[in-house]
Amino acid sequence: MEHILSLIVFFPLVAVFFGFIVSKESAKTFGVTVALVEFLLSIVLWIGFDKSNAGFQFVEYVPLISQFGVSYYLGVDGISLFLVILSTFMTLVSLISLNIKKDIKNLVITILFLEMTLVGVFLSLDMILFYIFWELSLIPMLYIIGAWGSGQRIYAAIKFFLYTFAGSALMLVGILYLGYQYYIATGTWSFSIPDWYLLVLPFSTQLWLFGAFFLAFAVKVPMFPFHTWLPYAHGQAPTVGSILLAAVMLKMGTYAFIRFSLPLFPDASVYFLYPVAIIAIIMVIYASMVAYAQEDMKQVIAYSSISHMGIIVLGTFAMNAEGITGAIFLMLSHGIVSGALFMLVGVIYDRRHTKMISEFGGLATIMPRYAAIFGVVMMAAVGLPLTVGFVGEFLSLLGFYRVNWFMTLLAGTGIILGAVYMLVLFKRAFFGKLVKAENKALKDLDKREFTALIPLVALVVVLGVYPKPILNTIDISVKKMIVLMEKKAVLPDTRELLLRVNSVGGTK
Amino acid sequence: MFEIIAFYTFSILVIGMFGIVVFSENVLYAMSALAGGMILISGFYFLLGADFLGVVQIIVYTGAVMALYAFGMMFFDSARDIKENIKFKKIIYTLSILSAIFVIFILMAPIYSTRVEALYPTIHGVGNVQMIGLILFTKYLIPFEVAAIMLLAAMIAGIVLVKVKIEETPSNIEVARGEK
Amino acid sequence: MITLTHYLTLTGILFSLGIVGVLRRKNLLMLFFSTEILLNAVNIGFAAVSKYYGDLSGQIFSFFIIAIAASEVAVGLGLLVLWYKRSGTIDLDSLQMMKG
Amino acid sequence: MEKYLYVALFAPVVGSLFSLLFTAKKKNVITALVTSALLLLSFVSSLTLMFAVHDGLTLHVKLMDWISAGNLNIPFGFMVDNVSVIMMVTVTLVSSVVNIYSMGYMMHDKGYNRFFTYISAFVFAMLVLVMSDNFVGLFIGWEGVGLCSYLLIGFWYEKDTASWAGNEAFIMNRVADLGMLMGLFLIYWQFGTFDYETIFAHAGSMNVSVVATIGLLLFIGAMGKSAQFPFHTWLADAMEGPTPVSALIHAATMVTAGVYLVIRASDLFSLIPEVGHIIATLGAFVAVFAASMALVHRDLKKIIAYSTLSQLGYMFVAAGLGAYWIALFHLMTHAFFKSLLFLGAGNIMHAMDDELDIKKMGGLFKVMPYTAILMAVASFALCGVYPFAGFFSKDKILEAAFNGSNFYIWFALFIGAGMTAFYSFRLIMLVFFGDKVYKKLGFHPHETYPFVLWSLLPLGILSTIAGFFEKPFEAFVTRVLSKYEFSLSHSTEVELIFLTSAFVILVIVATIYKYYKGGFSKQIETMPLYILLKNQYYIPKLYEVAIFKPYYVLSRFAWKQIDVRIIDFSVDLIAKVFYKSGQESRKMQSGNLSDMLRWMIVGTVVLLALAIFYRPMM
Repeated sequence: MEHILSLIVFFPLVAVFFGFIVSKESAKTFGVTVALVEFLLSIVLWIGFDKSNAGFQFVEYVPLISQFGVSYYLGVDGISLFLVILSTFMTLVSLISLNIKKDIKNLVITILFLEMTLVGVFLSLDMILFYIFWELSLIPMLYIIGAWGSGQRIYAAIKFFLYTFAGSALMLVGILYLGYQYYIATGTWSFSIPDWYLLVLPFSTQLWLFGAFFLAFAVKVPMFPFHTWLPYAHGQAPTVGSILLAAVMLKMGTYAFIRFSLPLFPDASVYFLYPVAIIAIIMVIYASMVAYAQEDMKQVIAYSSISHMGIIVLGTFAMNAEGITGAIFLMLSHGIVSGALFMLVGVIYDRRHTKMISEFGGLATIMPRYAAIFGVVMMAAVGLPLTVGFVGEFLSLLGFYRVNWFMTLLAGTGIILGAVYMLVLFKRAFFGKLVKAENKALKDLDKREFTALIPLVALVVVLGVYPKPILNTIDISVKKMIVLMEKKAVLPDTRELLLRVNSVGGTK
Repeated sequence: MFEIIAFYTFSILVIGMFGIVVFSENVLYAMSALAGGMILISGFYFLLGADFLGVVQIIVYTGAVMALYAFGMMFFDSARDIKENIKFKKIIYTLSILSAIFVIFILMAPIYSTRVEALYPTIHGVGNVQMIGLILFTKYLIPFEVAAIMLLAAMIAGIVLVKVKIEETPSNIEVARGEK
Repeated sequence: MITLTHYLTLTGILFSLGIVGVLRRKNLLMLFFSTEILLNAVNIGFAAVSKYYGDLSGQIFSFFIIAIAASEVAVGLGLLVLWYKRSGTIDLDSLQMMKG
Repeated sequence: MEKYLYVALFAPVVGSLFSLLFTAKKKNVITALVTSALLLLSFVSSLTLMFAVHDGLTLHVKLMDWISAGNLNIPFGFMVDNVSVIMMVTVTLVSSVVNIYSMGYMMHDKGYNRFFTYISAFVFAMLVLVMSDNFVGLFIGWEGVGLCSYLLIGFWYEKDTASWAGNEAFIMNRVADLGMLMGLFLIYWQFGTFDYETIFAHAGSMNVSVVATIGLLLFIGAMGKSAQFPFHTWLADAMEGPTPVSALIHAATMVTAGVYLVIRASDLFSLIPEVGHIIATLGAFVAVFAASMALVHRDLKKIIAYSTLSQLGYMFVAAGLGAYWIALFHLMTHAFFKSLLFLGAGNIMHAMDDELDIKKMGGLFKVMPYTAILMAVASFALCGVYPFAGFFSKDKILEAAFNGSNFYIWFALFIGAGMTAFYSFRLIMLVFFGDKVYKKLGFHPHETYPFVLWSLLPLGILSTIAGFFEKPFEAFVTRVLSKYEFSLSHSTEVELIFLTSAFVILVIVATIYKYYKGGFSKQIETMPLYILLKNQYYIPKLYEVAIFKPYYVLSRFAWKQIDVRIIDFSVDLIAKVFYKSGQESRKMQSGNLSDMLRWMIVGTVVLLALAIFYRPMM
């Protein structure tokens, strides 16, 4: 168990090299096997994880460039643990669902490489290492969209790449500056996050650094108005790309908010609380409206992702354990749900080679199983209690209520508007009479699709009914982080707000 | 007094000569003016006490370089007037003058701001050629050798470039032209 | 009294003359002439600084520059001959192959 | 006793999962039998629990923790007390009857197995709603019944109107649920828990305005679920679902959840009589408003739906005025007679090949006498004629209104009672008596299966006699709920009862007489008031024009104009600027040496200028 984190990060990379030798026919089997092993490794990590320990565990530290404090530093805590498991799980599921024939070997290799970078992002405790993984993750996704996409794939791929890349360029400056600040404060260089956590920064510095990091994360999330790359990327990406993009890659942004922005710049985070919350609310409402107007199924889900990410951001900036824990849980649940939804759209796209809603109608008659699974996942997307979607949404909104009730009300309209676009989509695609001749011969789900979808549906229900083990583990780390924020805050206002939102009772 | 007269005379002459080089439309005039200018420049070197440099200037430029140009000119058969269509005259002059001013400014800036310590001070009583020899064969020995190799390489390159082509038959030249 | 400033002014005038040549000349041979002017202008500057500061490095540099000018002429003329044989002209406007 | 609780709660879910296995298969009677048996089992357990509760038991179980984060801890906790057990018994009883009834009604439907899955799932959700011991548990059931309602309204999904109505119901409920969620959030941040007992115990020490806000927000949720104005339109449209569903969900159980919420949180609401007053006023308004729409409607089910709305208004009046036990009592009796009415309507539809227009029926008494009798019983109960169940519960509500000196509320209810009498017997007369219009239209009605009629019998009996349990019921539930003290003198009480009964009976007789004589002339249909009522006060149209369409237009605008034209355009613009500048600067690379030299000099000049004039701020 000592080097399990390195194992988890680099196992897919090692597998990638073997992947070049594997024959074309067995490429998918190879990919699934590797992803399965990787998933089991992450489960082993969970089993070995000490649930009562809020700090970083399984820490591995090897100095790389010691005079500048750059090191190979991995660790996992309650916040990142489940995101790692989500990454490995969604990779596994997306590989199972894979049915692209073209260049399958290269695709599998690309996906495994992507898995390495995603896991690396969540496990890195060194900022330089984090940045490397963060940027590396763009490359496989660029290939997936650009090489296996449809329509304007090159445009979409380049847009995706440049957009996110430009966003993170400023972050690099921020990282270097923060490293320099650390050097000034302590006399030694360090880029390790636990070291940085101890660094108390003056308010003005925090503001600038928050801004620099914010842009990178906001593009990744994606926050309004930096979201336009997402519909294109999803629109052109193959199913597997969309699944990984929506389920895991978007979470990198919100994870980074929780991991960096809040504990490193507590005062700036509180200072920018309302602007960020307003953006989040715009995301929720605006994206829901745009989703409602879409004609393409996949775009509906793409915009719904933006809407849900808005609630995650809101929960994050609730600054209390309820909200942040809820936001992290919502990341997991949105990963599962959006992954499942994209997979479901992929199912119908494989059969009809179109995603336009108007091309369908009455599918419930011909594909009842498909409709049932779609229905369950849709209900989770809408946030019905006892599905996985409810827990996170409820906690996020609950948490933010303490900050501002009116904004919560506005963001809460998301649950109405979410129901509107999802139900209308469901009605138009599945209900009504089966009119189109092309649809009459459609086959219901086959074995491959079932194996990929059943675990997701099972998780939707199981985690909806019994989220407690996950919530507890997250919660303990989140509480520790909030205590840290409170300690580090330099302004009395910040401390006051943190105290207020983290306590129950009293009048408004 | 003599120095002042000599300086101004040389200056006016050199500027005049180079003016002809730059503005003349006849290659022959230009080349002759260039040769003249080169010799006159050596006058500055003598004025400045750089005897060795003056000698080298005359030998190398007027002797070797100008001879090469003369041969080249004969080769190109460009004794006739050259028609050049020159655009953007204003830009050219502005740019030139600006750059010249800036260069001078830069050159002067360190001199007037801080005193420069002489690395290889001239020693009174020792001749200029002697001093140069001393420095060239001690401190600058390697650059000197490298310069020698460079000259050798340039010589070989010049020979190779021109010679091979001369051996070509006129028809080959025609073909080569056609290819372009 | 002739000071360093005089020399440097002269250098500047010659240098700008050289640049004018470089900029306005279209005939390659003339262009070479202009570059010679540039080099010589700088040489004077070096020699002058060398004299007024009693440092021989300037002269040494001038010396090397003369060496470089010589090799440049040798190689440059060789190439020029080559080009002339190819295209029949040494006009600058005929050299457009590097168009981006 | 805990095992009874678990049996009562989980028997339906077992049934639902069992028939879920068959949903994709052909019709299978086993699903119906198994689910019916399990629902009956649940009913029996509930009944057992009721007797146990009667003997003084209050069950409180905690299944497991559900959500815990920060200071929050929400368990799956269930509670059986005097109030919830009444609901349990009512729900399981009606649902058992409906389930058995549906075996006949859904006999030839291809979604047979699916139907029973949904019904059992609904019962489970409803039981979670009533048995939960905390607000979030209630919210689970709340959303769960909403989901089942959505699925069952849109049960015949091939019909566009059905799936539309399902969506409308779900979304409208969601709007109200947002209010309720806000209420829940406020509760949490004030009390630090969602547990009923803790909250009610501490509510008294809270700031009244906070409690009032909580009350109002919770009531918004209740308005959605109980289809109170302005959320009422979904209930009429929900009649697109199969009739047993209308009987179970949209009459007897789910729509009363809002009333149940107010009763459940009576300890909160009794602290804030002003909010209670608002509730009562709105209830009185809806009682008349909905009844007025029922007066002219020709759709058999919609008439009953509006009648349900109106009766829900009555319940809210009682709940708002603090007469919680009366509200609960009316809720229970209403569940019996309204489901009976709906199921009778189902029989008629079955007989008339799903025809709903009551003007196309008439004289059906001869063909289906048993249905006619049952529906007449239900109508009498609905109108509140002695000795039927409605008399006891409804008159108590009027009394309570009078008692609190809310005379305008009383008057509204009084008028509402008259309207109820009119539309009920208009329906009875048009359907069962008069000309046999159906014969001209070529229908061949027939009485339904005997077992279906037998299954309705318990409801018929209860509609008749339930009223006589008034006193024991009061004693039973007021152990938990606060008592309601009548300050009226006995004589006033008697006078009131007499007045209302006389009025109602008068209206009934007049209606019967009028329709016996051939009914109203066609001319009445051109009256503005008639048209207004017929179009449901143009409210659905208003929603369509003012909300649905603008929302769609706005959404299209947001996508096509804002997203594509502004945001994406400006992003692409940035890219284009770079691209264009690259294209333009390519021209510099003309390949001409003089040009290059010129640029070189420009660069040199710029750099030199920088070197000279730029002074770094160090």
